[in-house]
Amino acid sequence: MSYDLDFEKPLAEIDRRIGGLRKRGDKARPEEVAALERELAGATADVYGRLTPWQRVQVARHKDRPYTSDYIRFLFPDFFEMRGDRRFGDDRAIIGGMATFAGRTVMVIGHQKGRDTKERMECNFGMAHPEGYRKALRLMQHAERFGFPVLTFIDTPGAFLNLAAEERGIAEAIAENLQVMAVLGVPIISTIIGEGGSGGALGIGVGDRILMLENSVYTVASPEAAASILWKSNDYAPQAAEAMKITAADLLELRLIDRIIREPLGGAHRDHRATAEALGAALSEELAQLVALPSGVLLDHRYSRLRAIGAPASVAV
Amino acid sequence: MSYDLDFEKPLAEIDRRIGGLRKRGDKARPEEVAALERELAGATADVYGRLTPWQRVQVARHKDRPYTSDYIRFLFPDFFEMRGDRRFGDDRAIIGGMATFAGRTVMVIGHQKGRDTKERMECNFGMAHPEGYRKALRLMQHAERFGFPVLTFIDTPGAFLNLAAEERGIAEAIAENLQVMAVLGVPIISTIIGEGGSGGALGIGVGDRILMLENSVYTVASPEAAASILWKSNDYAPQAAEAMKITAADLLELRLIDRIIREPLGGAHRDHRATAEALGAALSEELAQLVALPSGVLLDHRYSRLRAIGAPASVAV
Amino acid sequence: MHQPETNGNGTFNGAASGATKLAPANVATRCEKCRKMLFTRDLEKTQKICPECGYHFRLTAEERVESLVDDYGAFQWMDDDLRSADPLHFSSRNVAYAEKLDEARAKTGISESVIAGMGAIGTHRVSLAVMDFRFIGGSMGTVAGERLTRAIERGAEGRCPVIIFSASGGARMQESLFSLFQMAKTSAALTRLRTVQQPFISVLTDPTTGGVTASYAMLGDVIIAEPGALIGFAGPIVIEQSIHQKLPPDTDTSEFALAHGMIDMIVDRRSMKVTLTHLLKLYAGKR
Amino acid sequence: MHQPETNGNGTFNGAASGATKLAPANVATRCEKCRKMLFTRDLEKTQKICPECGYHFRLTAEERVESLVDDYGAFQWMDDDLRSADPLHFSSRNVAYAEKLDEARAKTGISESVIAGMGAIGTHRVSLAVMDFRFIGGSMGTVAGERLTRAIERGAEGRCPVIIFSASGGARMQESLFSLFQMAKTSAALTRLRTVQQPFISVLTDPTTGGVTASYAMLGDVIIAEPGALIGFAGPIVIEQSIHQKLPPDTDTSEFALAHGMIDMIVDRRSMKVTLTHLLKLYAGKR
Ligand SMILES: [Zn+2]
Ligand SMILES: [Zn+2]
Repeated sequence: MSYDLDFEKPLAEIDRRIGGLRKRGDKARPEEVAALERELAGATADVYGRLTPWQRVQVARHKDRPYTSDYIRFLFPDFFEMRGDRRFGDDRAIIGGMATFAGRTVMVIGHQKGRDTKERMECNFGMAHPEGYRKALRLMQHAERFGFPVLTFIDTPGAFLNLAAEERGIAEAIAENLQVMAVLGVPIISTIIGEGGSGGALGIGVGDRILMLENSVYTVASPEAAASILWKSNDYAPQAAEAMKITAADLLELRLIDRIIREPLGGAHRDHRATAEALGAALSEELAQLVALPSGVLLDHRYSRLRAIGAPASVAV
Repeated sequence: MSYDLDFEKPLAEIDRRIGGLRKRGDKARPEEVAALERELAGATADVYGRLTPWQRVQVARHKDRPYTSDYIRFLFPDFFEMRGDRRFGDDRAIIGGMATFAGRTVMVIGHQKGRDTKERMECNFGMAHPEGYRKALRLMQHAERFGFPVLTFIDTPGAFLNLAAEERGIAEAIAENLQVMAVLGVPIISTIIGEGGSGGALGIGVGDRILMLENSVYTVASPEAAASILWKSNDYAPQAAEAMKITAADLLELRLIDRIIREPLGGAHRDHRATAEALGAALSEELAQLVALPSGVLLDHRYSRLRAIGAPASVAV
Repeated sequence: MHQPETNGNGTFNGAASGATKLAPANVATRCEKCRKMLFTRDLEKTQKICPECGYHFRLTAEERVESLVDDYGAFQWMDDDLRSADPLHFSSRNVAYAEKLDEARAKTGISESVIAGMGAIGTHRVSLAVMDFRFIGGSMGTVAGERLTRAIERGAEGRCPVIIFSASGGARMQESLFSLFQMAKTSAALTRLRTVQQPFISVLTDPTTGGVTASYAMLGDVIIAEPGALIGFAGPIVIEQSIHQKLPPDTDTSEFALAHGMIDMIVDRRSMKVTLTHLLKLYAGKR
Repeated sequence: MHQPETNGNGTFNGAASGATKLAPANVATRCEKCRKMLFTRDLEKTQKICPECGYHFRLTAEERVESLVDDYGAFQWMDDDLRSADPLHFSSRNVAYAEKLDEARAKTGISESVIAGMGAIGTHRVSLAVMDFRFIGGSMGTVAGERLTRAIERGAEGRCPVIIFSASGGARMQESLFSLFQMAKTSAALTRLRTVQQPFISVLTDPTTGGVTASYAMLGDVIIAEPGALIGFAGPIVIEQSIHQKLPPDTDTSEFALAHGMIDMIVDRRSMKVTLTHLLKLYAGKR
């Protein structure tokens, strides 16, 4: 796997040197390779240890980052995909279905960006139409009917913005999900695995627990969009990313999320399996806590949590 | 109002003579006019007293027959129309909304065929698309939430059969209504006011009471379609209409409906107001009985009624 | 015992018990799709799927049951005693409906367009009902409606999943409004199943149209279709006649239904049992 | 008391109490739609509707309340003490968000983008909340979200209908994810109202876009819009930029929303009070 992000240039350089040594085959001195590999690991830890928010946006959007389908492959081997909203279509930007996880049946729902060009087109780069949110709604209501916990995986630049989406009520579709998820009678755990883009993310993101992968981001508007409005130019996206507090660490500190899942050295895209295992372990722990709660308590907690978000200050008037 | 149905020719002839007399103005002898009018009334009572099923189909489809909008005008003067399925569109072939009736708020939902050419096009001749049934579903669920009884008015040749309807799931839309209506927690009274055409009628037709106007018909398939399949020719539509037992009288005898509402002399189209008043009186009576039932009893009765339809015979095997 | 009318001399997929209507093993059939000539003995090996193009020939209801259950001999047939009361004393073209029913029974060896019972699929006990298109076009009248309703009720009462394989042209005209109202009855019955957290798995096979699609068949918790099946409310021929509109060739197929979000999955018949077993295992999972 | 920042010297529709920001009576304004020059005194008479073409100028939140309630003086303002805690200590281009809030308060005379309270419409007691687009684009941050939530809760607790007039560009970026989550919070609050059989009447005015449409505003039991209002998730300009697609001129208007089944009715402002009264009467009807 190459190092192709801007801030990875020093890593790419070391990697190139390792590659050069390896090409020499038997003539390469193993100590030399090992030393360079240690250097690369150290440099990677260093670079990734102090990523700026804008750099994390690049990692969160990395073309090799694990997607929902990758987590399904590693964590839900008996996944049974359920398709369609029973109304209009089957949106490939949101996939979902039943699977066994930690000894019980769960409902898995997540955005899917698509890996190669063909899949990206099919999935519309993870930007869902109304029918995607309505499929998710159907699956969540199905899960409620059968008592299956819901695990959602969020990875979208946002809901799709085109005429067709407006015509079929993208706003209504997201709104209805927010309302239904607020009182859905089964545990819901939402994990931001890459980009948590605005209403399109929230549309499957109301949960009893909100987890974030270490290098994922969660935004009310993309840094580029925020920059163009508040800084009057896209060029200020790094500043916007900084000011908006979009990283997992910031959001945990602000108590808007519950837990951060550490990624392998150099980011989730360097080791899908290890990332999935870490995520799986976290989900398993959180799920065990939630299924132990009586349904009434679960829903009271969920409501209180939503109710308490962003309590304003009171002034004398 | 003219007499333009085939079997009304004798009536048309008398009517023409009355018209002729009247044209003479003051020169017309009042006794002569009165005598002819008595003759017309007698002949009308005679003709309408022994309509064949196929003739009733003609009356049920009469272009001047009162439509849902006419009943709304007479029976629900404070009707508040609610539009749209919140998903795709606002189907004008099914209209609905809240209104005050018999001292309480009710939800009114009905097919609308359209009177003039423009309205007929808008309403698609009363043939609804999936969004019409989904609007009806939304309104019924709204009624349930607020405890408003539901009154439906059925008048459709059937659900619309085109590519768009199939694409958006006309079958699913009707099916979901059948399921939801079976357990909707408020009284439902369905009245066939004209044509009860197959699944398109049933899609808003599951109720605690099923009423029919005297000259309305309720069919599993149009007589023409049934004739073309079972008699191998449309020409046998009168025979099919006869064999299929589609009239209010037949269906009451078969205990598939609960009540017949008598129409004014010469059919509902001759006096919209009187028809509406008769219908209103019947609805008011039935509603008073239903609202007196505890919700559990209401739903048990509704289920038992559905469950009992068409019990087959048992044979020794 | 089930199916007194069955002549019992057919064979299917090598099983000894029988009620199927395949032609003798050395007779050839033309594939509806690729037009190749195929030998019955070859079709038997593939569960009546064309080895050349994958076309799924229609199965009889009994072939279907046999292809699914763990032990066909142990399958408990239910409600086989039900017969239409012919509530309208219907006849058309001087042929009584009662005669048509006799004919259909003789032709198919089964007693109505739906047969049903209790059995095991992948060790999971299920209430299973299957339609047979050969029986008056798989039409749903009072007997079909009652058998389907009872199959659903067995699921609700016995707390087990319900699986229905549909193959139907729609409501049976000879029972008129009694048939139409079976749509409401079967859909209502499903509400009882929902209260016990047991699934209804609806499988649509060629063809599934009309009143059946507009009722229980589209209300599956999961809806599966066989490849290439005709699925729709009206069906393309009716639509073309009704609105004089030429339709794209795949209109109202399984693939069309999947693309338009109406079904969850298209499953090759040879994978049907393993797919259902997979689903049954998931629904049986800890809550 | 309400609105300490209000300068109190405006007039609206002849009422004595004031907080409105109309230009002096003899000043002219150009109609956004028909481009005619109109005198403020004429607009006052028509509730800011162009007498030439019916264009609905935007109302301030206080003008809106005044146009609806039976007795403006008796309207009980609520939650006016709430202020953003500026949880991110946000600033952009060296301007602190806190300063922007001060500016907006000074400019509009109200304390946030939503004002709310309890009053009577056609003698029906209601919980009313109104957005003001002048206040940072009517954006929904923590204060707006909290005031809307409390307005909904007052309906649930006091068992009265809730009416919200929206006018918003969406979530407030300066409060970032706190703003986004107000969508979930307001939508969740509405579930409490549902349990007491009280309606939420959502009225969309120009413009209602972004996070507001994708949450409570589209969850009305009845949804009404003023004519010609911009209504949509993204809005046509964003869509055109995003997908380089030229849109039909009426995209994302009230009329577009009605045609696509998203709202129940378009109501001229001059009929708004009578329409709401009609609805309130129906919801108050015997169950
Ligand atoms: Zn073939
Ligand atoms: Zn103007």
